[in-house]
Amino acid sequence: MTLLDVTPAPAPAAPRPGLAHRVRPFLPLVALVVLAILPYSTISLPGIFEGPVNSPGTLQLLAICLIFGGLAAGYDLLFGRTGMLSFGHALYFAAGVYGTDILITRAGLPLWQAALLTITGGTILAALLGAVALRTVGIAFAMVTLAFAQVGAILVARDFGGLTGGEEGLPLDVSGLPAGLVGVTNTVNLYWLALAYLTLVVFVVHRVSGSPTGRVLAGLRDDERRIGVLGLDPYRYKLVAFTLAGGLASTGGVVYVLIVGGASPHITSSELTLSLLVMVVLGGPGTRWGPVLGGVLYMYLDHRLTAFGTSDAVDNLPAVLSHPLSQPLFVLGTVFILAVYFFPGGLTSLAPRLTHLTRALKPQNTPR
Amino acid sequence: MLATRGLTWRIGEVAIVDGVYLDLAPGEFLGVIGPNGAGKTSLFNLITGLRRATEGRITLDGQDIGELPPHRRARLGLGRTFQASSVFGSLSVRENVRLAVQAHRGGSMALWRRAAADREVAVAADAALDRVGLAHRGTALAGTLAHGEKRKLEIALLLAGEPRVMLLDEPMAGVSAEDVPELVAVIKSLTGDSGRAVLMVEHHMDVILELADRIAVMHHGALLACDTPETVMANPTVQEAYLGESL
Amino acid sequence: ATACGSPQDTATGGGDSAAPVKVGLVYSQSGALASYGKQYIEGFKAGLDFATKGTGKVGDRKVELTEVDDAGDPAKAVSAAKDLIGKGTKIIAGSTASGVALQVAPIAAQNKVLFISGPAATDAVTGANKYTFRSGRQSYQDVVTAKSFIGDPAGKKVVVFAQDGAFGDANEAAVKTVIGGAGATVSSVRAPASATEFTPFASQIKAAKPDLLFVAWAGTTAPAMWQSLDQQGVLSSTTVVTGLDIRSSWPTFGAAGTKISFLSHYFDGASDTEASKALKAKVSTIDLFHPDGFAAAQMVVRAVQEGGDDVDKMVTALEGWSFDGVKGKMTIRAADHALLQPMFQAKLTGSGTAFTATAQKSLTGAETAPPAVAMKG
Amino acid sequence: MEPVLTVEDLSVRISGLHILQGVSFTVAPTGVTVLLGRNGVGKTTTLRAIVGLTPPAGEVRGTIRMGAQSLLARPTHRLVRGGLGYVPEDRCVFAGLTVAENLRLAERRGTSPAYDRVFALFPELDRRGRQRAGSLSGGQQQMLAIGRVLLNDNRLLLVDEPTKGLAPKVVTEVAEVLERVAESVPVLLVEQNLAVVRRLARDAVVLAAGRVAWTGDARELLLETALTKSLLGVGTGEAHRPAGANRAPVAGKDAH
Amino acid sequence: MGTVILLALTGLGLAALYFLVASGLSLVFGLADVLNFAHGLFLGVGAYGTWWAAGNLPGAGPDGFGFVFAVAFGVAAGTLVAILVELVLIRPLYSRTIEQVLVTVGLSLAGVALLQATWGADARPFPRPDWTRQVTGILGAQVPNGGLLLIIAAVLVLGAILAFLRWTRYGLVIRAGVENREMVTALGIDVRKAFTLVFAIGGAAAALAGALGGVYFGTVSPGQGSSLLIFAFIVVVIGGMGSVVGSAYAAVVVGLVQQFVNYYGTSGLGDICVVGLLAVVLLLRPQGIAGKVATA
Ligand SMILES: Nc1ncnc2c1ncn2[C@@H]1O[C@H](COP(=O)(O)OP(=O)(O)OP(=O)(O)O)[C@@H](O)[C@H]1O
Ligand SMILES: Nc1ncnc2c1ncn2[C@@H]1O[C@H](COP(=O)(O)OP(=O)(O)OP(=O)(O)O)[C@@H](O)[C@H]1O
Ligand SMILES: [Mg+2]
Ligand SMILES: [Mg+2]
Repeated sequence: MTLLDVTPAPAPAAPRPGLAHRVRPFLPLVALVVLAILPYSTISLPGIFEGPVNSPGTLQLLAICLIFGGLAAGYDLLFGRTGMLSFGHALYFAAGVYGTDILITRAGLPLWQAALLTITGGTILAALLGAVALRTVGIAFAMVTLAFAQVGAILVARDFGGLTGGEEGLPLDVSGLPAGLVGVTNTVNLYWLALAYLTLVVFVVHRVSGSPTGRVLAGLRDDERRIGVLGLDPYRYKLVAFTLAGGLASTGGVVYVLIVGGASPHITSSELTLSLLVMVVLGGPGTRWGPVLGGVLYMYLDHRLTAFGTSDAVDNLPAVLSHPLSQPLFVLGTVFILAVYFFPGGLTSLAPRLTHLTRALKPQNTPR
Repeated sequence: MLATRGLTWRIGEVAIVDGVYLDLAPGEFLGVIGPNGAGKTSLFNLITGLRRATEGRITLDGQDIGELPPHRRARLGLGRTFQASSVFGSLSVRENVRLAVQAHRGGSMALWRRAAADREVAVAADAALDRVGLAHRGTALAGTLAHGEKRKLEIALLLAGEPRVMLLDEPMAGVSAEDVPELVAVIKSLTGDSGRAVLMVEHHMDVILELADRIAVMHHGALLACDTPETVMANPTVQEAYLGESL
Repeated sequence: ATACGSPQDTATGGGDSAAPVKVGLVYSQSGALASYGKQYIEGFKAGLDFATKGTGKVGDRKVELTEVDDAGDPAKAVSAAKDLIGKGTKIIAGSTASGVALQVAPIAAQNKVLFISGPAATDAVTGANKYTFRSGRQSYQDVVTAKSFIGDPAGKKVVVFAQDGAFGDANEAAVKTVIGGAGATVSSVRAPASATEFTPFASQIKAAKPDLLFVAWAGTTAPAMWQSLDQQGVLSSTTVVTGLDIRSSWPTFGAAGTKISFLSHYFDGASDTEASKALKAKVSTIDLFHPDGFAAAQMVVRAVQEGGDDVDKMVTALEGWSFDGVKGKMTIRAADHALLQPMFQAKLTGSGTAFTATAQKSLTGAETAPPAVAMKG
Repeated sequence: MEPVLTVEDLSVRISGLHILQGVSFTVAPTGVTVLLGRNGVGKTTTLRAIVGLTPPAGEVRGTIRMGAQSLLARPTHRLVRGGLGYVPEDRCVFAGLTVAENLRLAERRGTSPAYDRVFALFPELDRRGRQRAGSLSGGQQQMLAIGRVLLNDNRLLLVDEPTKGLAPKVVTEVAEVLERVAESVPVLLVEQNLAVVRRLARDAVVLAAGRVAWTGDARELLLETALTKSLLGVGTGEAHRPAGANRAPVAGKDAH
Repeated sequence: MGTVILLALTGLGLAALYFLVASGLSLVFGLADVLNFAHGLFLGVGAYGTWWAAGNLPGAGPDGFGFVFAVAFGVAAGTLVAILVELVLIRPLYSRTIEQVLVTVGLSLAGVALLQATWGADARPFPRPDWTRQVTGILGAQVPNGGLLLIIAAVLVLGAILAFLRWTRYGLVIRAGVENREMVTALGIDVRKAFTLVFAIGGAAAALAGALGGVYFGTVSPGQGSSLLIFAFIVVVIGGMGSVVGSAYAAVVVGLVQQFVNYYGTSGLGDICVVGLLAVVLLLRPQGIAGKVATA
């Protein structure tokens, strides 16, 4: 199945020495600092956000975007870096969301205990299901993971013992939570939490893919048989990647449930995994920043398009246009299709192409 | 060292590999020849575990390895190349070899250490690249190499694993005439030292004759003969079944 | 404006007596429940007009509506609610889907703003917290209405046919308390919400030979379900009761339509009140969820009139308040904010695609009152 | 005699790499023209450019003409239907189809397929008609790949390393086949086996580092030990000398 | 006895529906190598096409020949959309498999939203002949006619597709093109036509499933396609990708398991069993029931 031939974006060209080169490693740090102090700014970006950057609505939106940036980066560990196409990643995220919610709301555990138990549980779940699913490869693997996730979705919908709230979802009982995480005025703390999660995931994924194990994962992506003949057990390495990604996803779930204040069955659907795939591809699989960018952008559009769809500008168009445009999913789907066409290799592949362009436009003063 | 006892692989009723008894002594170089479709690659697949034999046993140093998965066999010192090059296309040439070195060093599961910082691995990898003459291509993506270069990289990957038994499946296929002697020398240098045994399938008779201590001839999955090159070449059945009239 | 500020800034609601009253409406404009949402907002606007006598103002203050689409997704609704609250909105109404209502309600309590849930029928909204009210009916009221179809339930056999999940659970539980509590034996047949083939369930029900079959079903598979019940002869062998959904779904009952006894929240012509006339003048044909929006607007106006900008005062003003809504006399029970309201029995007549509903009987708010629950938060 | 194929100033770039840099040569209307050169000089790339199979990331410049007709920018299937047969380097048989189906697929519309010709050359293909091509051995697959092209009449055949991985006996057979084929159709052949080259080739084109290093009579090339040595890095003798003894003087292999 | 027969026959009706969706999916998926998430859209177009035609097209209607005509219109519409999708969206991306899948994901989002924008989110009553609402008594079981109609259609479609693949040159081209598109071109064949054809067939089968599914369910709604799609995927995978016969077997197994377990077990167990079945089949036989054994 050629579906798994993920061609990674070409390795970045050998960096040119100079100032830009020396500054580059620090850029992520700069970005982190900027994001961290963003809530202190009252700049309004009309059209981009509803209110000033530090308004709760904007921070909430940003927090959700950051969470999904992190989720996409974690998913990329499977998809972009190891070449495993999982259709069931939403399950581990949902395990994090529902696990935390149930432990806090139904069992009354304090947050830190609930979080710890959930992350451990989510990781173990990923390890167990991964151990079974990884006995298959390629599309079969995709389908087994999809099936497991589907069972998760059915269980949540079945609402055994009234634990999950079925299709109505389960609002989080905030009475036992630290005060700093409750209430609209504290949205900024949730934002920082989301930022911390994103940073964690990016850092982990970066370290892992640069580690000896990461090298094996990259090898697996290209030729699994070869890895076996070299004396490495492909199964073990894939399981490590799968478990790690699952653990990262359930951690994301813990943060997400705090931000949204509840669990709803949307997040168990295979559509969520599909959106993760969309995010990764939108950004650029196998790259450091691509999946993050893709996740942030996707979630941003997903939330903002509902506002766009009901805006006057759209309503005033003739019906043939305004009806479809008022369907957020229509706009999102269309944007996505266009993105696949116009940024193959993802958003991150735009950067080298842009430098290419600027270099081509610059007059050549040094004859070669 | 490596021995097969009545190794057989059937698909349906057809025996692709048919009761092969082979013995490979330490330090020995055994060439395998035979017409296309004789079952040479299939034999390699059975020995390395990519396929499970339907009958017969495979032992390495007396230990039965017939039930082990490929990577366990590799860890016991069994290395091979593929008839159709199979390298890690999206990694650079150097990373390819480093991966092989790393695998040989015990398959680290480290998630947090920086792989690039491992000097020993890097040195060993560069040495392997040097030996096959690919050092200058270190940064190229393996997927973009020309065919011949991939063959060399295959051998470098094998070298990196320092196997005790090497199975080479047509290493010269598609290698330009100029590079053949070079590769022959590389392969030769692998065998002399440390009692390493080699099993090599090759259609270039001159290469086989130059390297092999003994030659095994396969035909229709069975071992037709296994003897010194002179005896084998003189064998009329072999002449007829394999060599045909010379150009 | 400066470019620096505190990360915990929120706009303050204008204390100015002439400043407009901000009301946030978070409901489904897109997604699966978009048509419920549409009825809700039409009803709301008509209700606002009615309650402010066409001025759109409470006292001197204009009511300024901000509509936000939640697409039926609680996460989006929560974001929208936080955004509105951050901008100083003190009143939020809407919530087409139960999941949305349940997750927005705590936000309202945490931030002390008034939340008036809309069509969401889940019982759990009642008594959710001090700041949460509802402007529609709840599942329990449906079931009480269903009970009225069998006279004395003692010794009767009742079967609940419902989907898996919270909606089905709630209905099953309600039937057990309401009808089972009155002496009937209640059993249930449950089907997965995703099922598309209902023949096995239909024959299970047939085999059970109930005196009353209560069907709680929502979603696009309903017509297939009805057809199976009809084909297996369930509809002709027993009394079958279910809730009457929005008008556009009526034709999908097909031949089954005339064989079912309906309990109804509302349909055009169920009542003849001042409010219903005012509503009908605006929307021509009243549908299931118009009254919910209408009542929400009436409650908003009342809250602002009595409470000004003080949310606690708004709550006090609403608790125990009775008013004349589209359905008739509505009362907000102080203890748990349940909205006591009339319910209806209905029959469909006609065939094919042209059904008309006629009221058989109407039950008062007191008759259908759900048991009071303790306020949870 | 008018050449059947003219390649002028052919340049191919693949994702930034300049793989061919102004290659010009012609293919005579009869006999075998052999394209020689070491691994990676761009022989395969040249053939693929002619038949229009440069990868999507690639860029082709220059002229390729068959007679008076330009081949550039025409879709591959048109070129092939117009009589350009191509046997790829990696055989590319359809693993999931049977041998017979592989052959049937190669029939071109409007011409009658010459099954007798193919089966006479490769009786194995007739016998194994119902076997799936993926389970054929390497050599059998090569026969199938050649057989597929020989099913039709061609104006020009492009054949990339047909003897790679074949047993000596089969190499001889393939060489004989090509020799016979070349009596009626001109062939542009890429080949590493000098014995085959010596037997077949009339003209030779030698590539080095993406450029043409030598063109002329093949026999002349093979007779001139010095020439072969400098261009291909080997003497014409059969035996291989010990490695390192004959490192090639051809420079600039890795210039790009 | 009556119950068992009823369950078996309705289970087969469900199986037939799954098969109609899965057959096109399997073809496109196994042969053109595109995991087509937009397949549900073709189904929706078929259903809405039929619905629209019966109400608006002169000559078409809910009964007799008019109904056949309406279904034909729906199938034609589905086929046309499939062809357009292939030509406009998929074709420019050949050899970029991942992107193709992604485009179909985008299309499935946008397409369903478009149907919803045009005809609303609510279910519409589906026009159909009266006899499809009736039941036929078979050995004491009251079997819905709509289900029987589905079974007949599925058998016909199965036969037609198999004949096409086995006996036509295009069938051969399609099978070869899957493996190596470039090489098919190098044999002088315009492989793009073949893939368009695959989409057309898939689209037609899906649209037929949509139309007959509408008859069976009695309604049409925008999300109908996507909810069937997940079971169709399961069927395709259990059956082995690209194997139409495998899909048929798998559909029967899935339909029957679902029906019987839902009756005799507790609700929801049927779905879980089907999913469990998928996992078991894949673990034991990753290539599916009738899938080809991958060659090394
Ligand atoms: N798709 C590609 N992307 C980048 N580089 C490529 C690609 N294909 C070929 N090359 C490069 O082009 C050069 C020429 O390759 P080509 O396959 O034409 O060589 P060749 O002469 O046929 O070699 P061989 O004798 O080994 O088959 C090589 O250096 C190779 O790395
Ligand atoms: N999976 C399979 N199914 C059916 N037949 C197979 C399979 N694998 C190999 N064969 C058959 O087994 C025989 C031996 O194949 P093998 O690849 O081992 O030959 P070989 O000796 O390596 O030939 P070559 O020198 O041409 O590479 C061939 O006839 C081939 O068709
Ligand atoms: Mg072989
Ligand atoms: Mg080549």
